[in-house]
Amino acid sequence: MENLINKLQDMFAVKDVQDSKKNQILLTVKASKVPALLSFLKEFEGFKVLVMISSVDWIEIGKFQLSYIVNDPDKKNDLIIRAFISRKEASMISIHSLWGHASTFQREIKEMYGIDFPGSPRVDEPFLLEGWDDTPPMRRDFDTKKYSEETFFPRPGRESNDPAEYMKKRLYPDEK
Amino acid sequence: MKNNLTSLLNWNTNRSNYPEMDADGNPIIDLESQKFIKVWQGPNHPGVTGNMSLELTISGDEVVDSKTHVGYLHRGFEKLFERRKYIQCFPTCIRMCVPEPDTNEYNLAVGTEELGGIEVPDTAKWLRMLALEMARLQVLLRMVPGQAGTMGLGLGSQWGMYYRELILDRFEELTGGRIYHMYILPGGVRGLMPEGFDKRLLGNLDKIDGFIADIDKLIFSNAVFKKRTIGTGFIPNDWVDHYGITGPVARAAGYKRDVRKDYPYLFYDQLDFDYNIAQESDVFARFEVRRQDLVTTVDLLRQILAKMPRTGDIRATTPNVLHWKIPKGETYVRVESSRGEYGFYMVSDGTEYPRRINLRGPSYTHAVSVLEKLLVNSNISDVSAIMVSLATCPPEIER
Amino acid sequence: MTEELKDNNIEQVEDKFLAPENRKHTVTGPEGEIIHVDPLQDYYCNERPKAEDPRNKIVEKFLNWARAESLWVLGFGTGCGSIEIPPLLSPRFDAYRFGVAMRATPRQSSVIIISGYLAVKTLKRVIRSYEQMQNPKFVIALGSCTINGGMYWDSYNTINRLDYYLPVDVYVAGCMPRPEAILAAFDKLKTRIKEGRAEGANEYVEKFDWYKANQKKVIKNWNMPDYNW
Amino acid sequence: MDIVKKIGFVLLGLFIVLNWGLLMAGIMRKIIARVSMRRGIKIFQPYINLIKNYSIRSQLTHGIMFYLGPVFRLSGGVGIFLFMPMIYGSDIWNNFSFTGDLILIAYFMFFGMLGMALGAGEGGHPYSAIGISRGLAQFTAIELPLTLAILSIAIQYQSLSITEIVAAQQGSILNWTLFTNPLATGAAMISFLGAMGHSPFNVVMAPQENPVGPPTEYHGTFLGVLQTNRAILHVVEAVLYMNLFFGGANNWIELIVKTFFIYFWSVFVGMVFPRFRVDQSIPWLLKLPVLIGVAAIIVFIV
Repeated sequence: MENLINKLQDMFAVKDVQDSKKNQILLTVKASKVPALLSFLKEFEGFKVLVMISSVDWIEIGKFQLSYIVNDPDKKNDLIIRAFISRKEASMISIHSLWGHASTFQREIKEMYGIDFPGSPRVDEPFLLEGWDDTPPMRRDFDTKKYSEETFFPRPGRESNDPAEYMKKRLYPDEK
Repeated sequence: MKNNLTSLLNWNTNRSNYPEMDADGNPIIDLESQKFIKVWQGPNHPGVTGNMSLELTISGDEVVDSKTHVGYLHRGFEKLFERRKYIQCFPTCIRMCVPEPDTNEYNLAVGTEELGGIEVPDTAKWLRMLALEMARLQVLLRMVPGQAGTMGLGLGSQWGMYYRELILDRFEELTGGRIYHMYILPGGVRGLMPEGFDKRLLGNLDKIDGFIADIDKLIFSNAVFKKRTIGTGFIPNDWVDHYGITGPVARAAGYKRDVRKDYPYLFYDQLDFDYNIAQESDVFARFEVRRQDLVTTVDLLRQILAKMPRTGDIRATTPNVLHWKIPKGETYVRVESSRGEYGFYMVSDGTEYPRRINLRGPSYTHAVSVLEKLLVNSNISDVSAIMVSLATCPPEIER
Repeated sequence: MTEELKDNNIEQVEDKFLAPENRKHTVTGPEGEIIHVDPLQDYYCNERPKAEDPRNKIVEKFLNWARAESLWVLGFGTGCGSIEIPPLLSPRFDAYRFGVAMRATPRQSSVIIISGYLAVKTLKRVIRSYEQMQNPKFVIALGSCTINGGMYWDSYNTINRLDYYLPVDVYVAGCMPRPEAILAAFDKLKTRIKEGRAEGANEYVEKFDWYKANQKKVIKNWNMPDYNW
Repeated sequence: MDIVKKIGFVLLGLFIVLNWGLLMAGIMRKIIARVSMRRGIKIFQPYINLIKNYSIRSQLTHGIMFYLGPVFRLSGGVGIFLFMPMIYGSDIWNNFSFTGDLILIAYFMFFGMLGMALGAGEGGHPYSAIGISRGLAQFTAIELPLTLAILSIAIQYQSLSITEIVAAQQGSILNWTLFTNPLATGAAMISFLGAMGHSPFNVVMAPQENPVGPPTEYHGTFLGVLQTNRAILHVVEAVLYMNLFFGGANNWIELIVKTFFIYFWSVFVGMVFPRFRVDQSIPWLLKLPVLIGVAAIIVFIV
């Protein structure tokens, strides 16, 4: 593993390398280098399996994080590759040609975060939602509670009582 | 001339080049030409597992193009987690995969422990293993005879449901819940085994042995079942890595993929079991692998009951769960569910709310990208058999 | 002609989710005649539903007994509650004893079980299935999520109260309700039918506009005919 | 006056057959339930289902053929009944049986299916069209062994009249066609599996493979008519087999016992087999059962 990390540091300038646990390494790389890094790992280093593509919204710094988890089924190692892209006009290079199921992940991320993957198959078709015209729902600035209350006729619930005050009111109404 | 004659007599011709493909590999389908019909299977169709739909273009009885449509069960779990503290995530997260909820709680608990730096006591680990294996057993009891149920042999499923109820009874005894257990929490488990539990569980396992012998006779040696399944839904070897296929489906293709052996968690390295492998990679092979898994699971439960301590600490001390700030970090945790590798990618930003919990279920690849490819050139009657053989579980795709 | 074109344009601007083939358009016939096509109109059922009043009392009582003793359930698992439907029909609980059977098609079924939360995408299919069922028809709603949203009360994609979209006969609380609870719900439904109170289909017709308004508020992509009985 | 009496008895016979069909369906469902460790439905459940279906308030029809489909189907079932001698030796229970009734009945067995095809086609549901095309294709293959068996019997007894065939089997249990012509019986009993709509030949109505097939769109009274026909058809087809192969019946009790066991044969096989696909069932039916049927003919020609 260390050998590999050194190689990656030379070739792709990966930084921020951490051991998250045994056999699992986190690293950060520039977004433009992700496809090259992934195809290198796939072809030459035995990381044959793409476990998942995930995305995290760091609204505080105005960036989206894209995480590519790849797995080496023979040596049983995991790499979590992180890339940061700007939140405005978010777009990322598609890797659908490397793995067959990558396009599904990308389709979901496009729908949920609004990150575009130009060229990925069926990326513009809705995946989970139907007729969605609001902010992409997984963005941090989308308030699901507010949306639900405005749209779905919330049923008025019980009045919630603070138990301490309620007991006081019931048992010692005179006390101040 | 001779060629024409032989093709006339042979009704199992190779149809894989039909219909013609364009340059990008997409089939050329002209619905106006009246050669093709478009039919929808699902969401309201008994042959589709769960709430999902398949848009099939058929020509005669043959599927020439298929598209999966998911999202009928989308609840936005990953958004809801942003508004919930870690402990509040538990009741929500188990609903992500309904047939086998325990893997969800286990993943979330382990991820939280890894990020928060908590060590779990040994007894709790054994009890977690017990719960996970029981969960696997109850799923397999439904799924193995269910494969024959997709072809009209419902008798096995009825029997299987009876034995599944026995395991659900044991779950009720252990955890208080029938489907949703909420047994595995960060730091340990909720309770010890009740008195006499292991005796009753062992009794049930003996009965299940008898059930396995019964379905061997009913389904495995059934000529029509073999005729329907052998050679149906073949997955080529090179798809396994290219599509990230895991679990029994990969094992049926001859790949040794089992999270319990590859990345031993809990005390699986102390138990004696092996990869269950088949080579043929068709519906029958997957069914056979699952049946082997059923035998293995029964065996593992016996081993666990023999080895596990009956008393001891079951819960590590954690900070107050409502004010527990998990340190910043990222991790990917995985567990072997009955359908394959089941993983959580967890990102914590140092507050008491998770930043992101992303689920990667086996159905995500099996039922979307693989199923679409696999159905092409299959018979429309085999669609549900193939779908069940991939162990499709729509809620984990959509979350 | 310009009038009509304008109308069509307005329609298209309003329904931005409507698939292109489902929009109103005109087709030129083989002899040059112009045919207006509205794909979302079901030509067999292009009139508003009518309430079907019960017949005379004694006959209706007998028929209601038959309806109650033979409940054909639409096999549509809409949510997690559908995990408890197979056990319901298996040796331990055996709902067949009570005249419950599963049917695969909405035309033949009289009961629809909404098993748990409804995502917006499913709600659309449920409405369509419900409308295709024939009067009298009954709705059983399982789980807290159909009552007030339950666990998903703040989710952006699940509805909170089912009775705003369909007339519900029996609610079953819990997450998830045990099979015993579902059997009890069938029992309750039978009592309701025998007493002649389960007139959900007629209620749906009477408050049709209100139901449609609620449904259209949630389902922005209204890609189906307004009536399909 | 005679003809009025005759019609009265025919209607009474139809009533008995309908009731026995419904009861038999209930009993069979009960047996199936017991095998799968359940208690099962009430025996009178088919009656309740029938009443319920006739009491559905709203119906919609997709056109005239859709409306006529169940009517054709019912006339297929009733047609077989009309020309079928029910009880041997009884003047009143042999209905309108005549010398060539066997051919007419073989035609009526296909007739309902064709009517159903027209109706299901007009229903407009793609799965009904798929189901009915599967059904017709498979039913042709199912009819073939039966036709060969009937031919074999006709050659054996030198007659196309059911009454004469039954008469030839009287006397001893060893005179039954089952023992005198086992090959024809074998071919016909395999064909019976398909005719009854149980596994392994029920892909037409399979819920998993295509939801309920041809009757997908039928509801209410239409479905009630189809169910009525089903009850009648199951009994009269069993009666046909009873007459041809199992010595006929001398009274109603014998008829009930024999039809029960003949029908039970299809349930028994259906219980333990999954279903064939159409492209598997047709080649299968065209191989072994047809060969048996041809052998049955050759034996009697030579």
